[in-house]
Amino acid sequence: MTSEAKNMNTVVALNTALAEAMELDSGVIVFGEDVADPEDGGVAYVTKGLSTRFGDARVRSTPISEQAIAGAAIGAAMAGMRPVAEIMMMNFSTVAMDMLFNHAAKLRFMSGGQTRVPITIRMATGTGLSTAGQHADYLEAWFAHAAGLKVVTYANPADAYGLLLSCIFDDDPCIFIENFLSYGQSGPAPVPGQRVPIGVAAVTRPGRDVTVVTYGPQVAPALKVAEKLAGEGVQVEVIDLRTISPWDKQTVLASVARTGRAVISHEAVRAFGVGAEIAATLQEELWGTLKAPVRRVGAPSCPVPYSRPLELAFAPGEAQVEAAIRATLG
Amino acid sequence: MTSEAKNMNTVVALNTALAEAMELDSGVIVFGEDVADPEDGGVAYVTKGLSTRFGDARVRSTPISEQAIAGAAIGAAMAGMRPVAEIMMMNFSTVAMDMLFNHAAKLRFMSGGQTRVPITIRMATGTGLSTAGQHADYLEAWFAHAAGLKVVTYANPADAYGLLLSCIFDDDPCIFIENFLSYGQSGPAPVPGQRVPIGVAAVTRPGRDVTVVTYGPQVAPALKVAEKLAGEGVQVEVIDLRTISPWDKQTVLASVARTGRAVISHEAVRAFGVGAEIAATLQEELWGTLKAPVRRVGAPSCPVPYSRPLELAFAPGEAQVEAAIRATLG
Amino acid sequence: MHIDSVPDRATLVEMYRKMTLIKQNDEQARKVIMNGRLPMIYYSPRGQEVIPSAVSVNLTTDDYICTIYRGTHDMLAKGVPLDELWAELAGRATGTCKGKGGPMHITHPASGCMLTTGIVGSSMPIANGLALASQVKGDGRVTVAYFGDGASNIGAFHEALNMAAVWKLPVVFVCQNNRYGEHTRYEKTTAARQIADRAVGYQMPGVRVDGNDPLAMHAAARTAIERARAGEGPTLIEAMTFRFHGHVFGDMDPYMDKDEKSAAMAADPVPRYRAWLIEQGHASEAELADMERGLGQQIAQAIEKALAAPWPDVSELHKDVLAA
Amino acid sequence: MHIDSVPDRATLVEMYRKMTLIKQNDEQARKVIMNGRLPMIYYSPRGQEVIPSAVSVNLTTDDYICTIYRGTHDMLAKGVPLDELWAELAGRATGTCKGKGGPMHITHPASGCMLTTGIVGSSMPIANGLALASQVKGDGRVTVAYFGDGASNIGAFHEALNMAAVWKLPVVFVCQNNRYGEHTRYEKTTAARQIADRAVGYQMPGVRVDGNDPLAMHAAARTAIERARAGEGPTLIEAMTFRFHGHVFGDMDPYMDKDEKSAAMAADPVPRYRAWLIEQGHASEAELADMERGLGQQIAQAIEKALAAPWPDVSELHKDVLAA
Ligand SMILES: Cc1ncc(C[n+]2csc(CCOP(=O)(O)OP(=O)(O)O)c2C)c(N)n1
Ligand SMILES: Cc1ncc(C[n+]2csc(CCOP(=O)(O)OP(=O)(O)O)c2C)c(N)n1
Ligand SMILES: [Mg+2]
Ligand SMILES: [Mg+2]
Repeated sequence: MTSEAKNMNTVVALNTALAEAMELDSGVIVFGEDVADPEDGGVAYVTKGLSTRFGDARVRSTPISEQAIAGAAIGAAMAGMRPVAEIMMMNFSTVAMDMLFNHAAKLRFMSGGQTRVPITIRMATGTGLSTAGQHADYLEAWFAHAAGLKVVTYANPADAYGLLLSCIFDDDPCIFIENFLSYGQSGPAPVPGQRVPIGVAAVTRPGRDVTVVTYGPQVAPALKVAEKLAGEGVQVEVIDLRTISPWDKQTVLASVARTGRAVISHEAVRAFGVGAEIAATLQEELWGTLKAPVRRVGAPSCPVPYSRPLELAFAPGEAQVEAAIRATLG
Repeated sequence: MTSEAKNMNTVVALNTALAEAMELDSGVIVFGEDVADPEDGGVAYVTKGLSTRFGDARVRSTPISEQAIAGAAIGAAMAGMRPVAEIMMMNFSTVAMDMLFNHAAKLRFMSGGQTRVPITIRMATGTGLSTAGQHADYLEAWFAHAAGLKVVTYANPADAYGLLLSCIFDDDPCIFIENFLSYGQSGPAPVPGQRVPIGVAAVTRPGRDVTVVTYGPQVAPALKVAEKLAGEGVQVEVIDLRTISPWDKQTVLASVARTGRAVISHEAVRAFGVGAEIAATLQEELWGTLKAPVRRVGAPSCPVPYSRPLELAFAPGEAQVEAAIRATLG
Repeated sequence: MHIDSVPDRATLVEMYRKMTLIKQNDEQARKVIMNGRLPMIYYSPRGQEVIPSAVSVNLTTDDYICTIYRGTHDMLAKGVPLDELWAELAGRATGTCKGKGGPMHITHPASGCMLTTGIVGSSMPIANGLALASQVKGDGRVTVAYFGDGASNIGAFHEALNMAAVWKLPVVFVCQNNRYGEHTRYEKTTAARQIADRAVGYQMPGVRVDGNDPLAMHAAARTAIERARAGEGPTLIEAMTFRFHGHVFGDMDPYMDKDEKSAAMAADPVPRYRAWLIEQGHASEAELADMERGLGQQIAQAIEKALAAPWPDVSELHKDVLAA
Repeated sequence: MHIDSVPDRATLVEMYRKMTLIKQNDEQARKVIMNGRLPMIYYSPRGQEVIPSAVSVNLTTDDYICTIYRGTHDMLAKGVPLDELWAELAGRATGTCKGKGGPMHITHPASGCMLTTGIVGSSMPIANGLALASQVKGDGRVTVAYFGDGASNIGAFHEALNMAAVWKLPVVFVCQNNRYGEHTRYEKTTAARQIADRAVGYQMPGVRVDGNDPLAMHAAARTAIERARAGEGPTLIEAMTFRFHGHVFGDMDPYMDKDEKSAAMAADPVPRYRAWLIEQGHASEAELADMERGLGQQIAQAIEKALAAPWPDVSELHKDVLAA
């Protein structure tokens, strides 16, 4: 079993979570474009082997029809199943946005709790592959603004595994955000069956001087910067949010209450991004405790560019996080 | 001419702006569901008379096909026209979100400036009519997070007229947000031809103690509260943003720099809303100047409810704004 | 008329009961709005009574339907109870959805009414999901997706019908062609000669039927539902009918052809069917009059109960958003 | 083959020139990626050369096209210049889009290439808009929307074709059926007997044609384009072809039927057409060899120029987002 290996890459971790979920509950079904084995188990192989193992009824390659994919997941969930639907890339979720926003997020409330939509919608995104303007956007802020949805992402294979399992068995619609570059990245293998709770952040590195709140692909650069600044005697606490909505206010507030300084970092466009909500909350709840304004790191207000130097300048990284940290240290 | 009347309601103001724009520029075309006169000039009569006056070629009722409506606007704009497309209600814009986000917002950038998309997408929304969960959401935060779009709304008929004209003749894609309840509301008639610039907020009421930053249907309650508090000697400055993106930082920062206190109010869900961006910006840029944490007023994190008492409790109003102001006054 | 397919007496009378329930419910609904007792956004199904009545007698309680804002006829025909329905219309805590959904989002799983959507076209992709669950579980259920003529021009229609056909889902797509999408005549925005023709693009049966003819509608529905239940896949039914009133209450429909409208109303399918039932000896005048009186009283009582029912507590805003 | 519709010699040779340009461009593109000189995301159009070549000889420079990520064949056939194209593929400041759009978003209005989209199905609604502008202005232009077989299952296809038909827009929908959508065989996800059948749902002509037969493709395109230009409305052309390589560069296509693929490659339409041209006396071996050599050199030079061209300045991030 791959899951017993010392190390595991993210594709295997996600694939293992899906297989275990399908093993545990016959209500778990998986569908999306190219996900079945005759179609090579998905463009990133996250679903490889599932259709062979669990059959064509439970694992289906779909037409290129994101509205129908999302609708099929919603309806099946209302009938008691736990569908895991793949909408390949986050930008394509805009095609299914009516289904996700007007329906998945709201049916529980609008029905007075009579119907529930326990779906997991997997979607990948992120810069770094020169896929340019329509394949790399981070839209987590949109989903977080939509009451009724949970928004989850990971920064290592073990969390990818544990969070995906939690989303699948969660009774609410979960937007599970994968990072395309992360697929090939390896890390300590998850403990089989060990789920990571939704709504709980991880203090990835403790520190007393400043708190960096981040998630997904921005966790690694934050840790690198923390390491570097440690050399200067600056102790940076790095919090991996893991769940973007509902976010772990308690952990974040406790940390910033101690450090008095905060930087929020994400790959999404900075303006009107998730960082704004966290910064606004911190200044309101920790008024008087903050030693410096909360800084936000995010992409500039432009579409994702193609040209390599532009793409590198677009996505925030160590330099931006370090600059923001130094700014808070004044 | 209605436009010379002392008072004018919003429907007439918008209708007048459309007619004048079509008169000025043959490239201005109008389409959307039911907008032509055989279809009664639109469900709210905003486009009434236009097809009769300017012909069926330039004013068209469309199939119920928001993706095709948005796409037709985008393509026609790329070919040099200035389409004004109606997507009746803001919630329906989710059906056309790929066209608006992946295309309208990005084509100028992705083409290196070779193509431009001077479209105006009109959409109405807002609580107050008991239309419940799928007809009253405010999604301006989504559009503001999308680089390449301009997001505009109004709080009185004259601004509705002047801003709509500016959007139509602006060279970028503009999301023009109308409030359903505002249609019947009257106010001083606009000065014919007088456009209201995009990106410029209005200080609707000057005051020295606290600044309320708001827009659309939240301006009126803010003014009422300001009036009330004036009786207690508290001078509230009310800023009507008018353009949500790009927002008028200069005016807002100047005001809050003076008052040292700020409340941001909108009907959209508070979490991850526009208020977060403004609050985050204020605490960062006015650190040391702020006398109290920036407070945010917005809807709770739930879908828009149907039942009257719930709908009334959902949409923020005078009570919430007053409470927030008092909180900042400590 | 398909003599071979004439249903038994009980079924024939049950169809009439449903039609009458819908018709009277609509009449009382428009009255309570008109006289100001219950202001609400209301999309009258008057004139379209036959369609869901003929469909529903071919369904079990367990079968699912997904309907739209103009859906009280579909709901009542499927068995959504009057008391909870009216309490929901009135926004009361005793409503199907605790007053949180309202007219456009009535939901009542106990009677198989799984979804009422206010978004044109969205009943179809979700109906597919319900049917997909039935197919995977093998529970034998059939799902009916109701939608209008205008909805046949939106992308969701296309995606849903294609997927349903590819997967042979046990779903029936019932397009209620009432000739108008809001203020727009359907021919003006629909390029198909008839909406049923679009089934060709999905290799599924596509039938246009007189949706105001109870027997024809019953036969078409039965065939499609049996086909779905047998695992042979979806059917597109275009049921021709006519919207007696404006799009939404308050719309005085100046855009409608007056002669066509009055002709359609003169051919009201409900009294027409009533006369046929009596003339054919399927029911007696007295029996039907009795039924009508009874239904009228049930509706009136449901309305009174609803208007006297408690409002939901404001704390409901924070409930049912996420799983507790 | 439609003898009546055989184009003149110049046209026949021009079609071959375009096909050869596309074929050689693809071969050199895969080489520069393979040898690591230019890593990029690349969707090979190899095998689909005939379609845009036969379409484009029926278009003027002013006519518009909207294409997709798999679109270098469509772009080159329409006249996008090699130098700017390659500079864009290389992400350089001298590219069509200053390096900001890249392979999936090549745009070159000067040659009528108005849009390249990376979103399946989205070329169609936008093509309608270009055609709408032409209709309103009466500029006589025709717009061609290119898309794939898989795109015929997405909602935008349905909405766009219906609107184009309702408004009789001067647009031609060219579906390049290369048998696969990414890794998925099109029959597996497409319920239509043939995609052309879907035209029935819009009462527009729907023709399936051998997209690898230059004369048949030319005739079908000419008819549709003339129809559009005459104001008679849109046409759906399903051009049957075959994708010689994996979906995207690097995809080793284990999911493809090897025999079918090698058979298709053995029937390579480009050399086949070349032989026909010579055999029919439309061109001489020497003439074509000359042309091929010339094109190969132009492509090679464009690549070298592109790789030597300057990168865009980082300040470009803040330009072209909004009007200056
Ligand atoms: C996606 C979307 N677009 C537009 C609307 C506004 N709208 C509500 S009902 C309606 C007409 C629908 O017509 P049809 O499908 O024929 O159904 P009917 O109302 O006639 O029963 C429209 C355009 C909507 N609710 N959803
Ligand atoms: C809306 C959307 N969904 C999914 C994708 C991912 N995707 C890119 S190409 C492709 C296959 C398209 O197949 P087809 O339309 O036949 O065109 P082809 O690539 O064969 O030319 C898919 C699914 C996308 N780009 N956009
Ligand atoms: Mg209708
Ligand atoms: Mg294909």
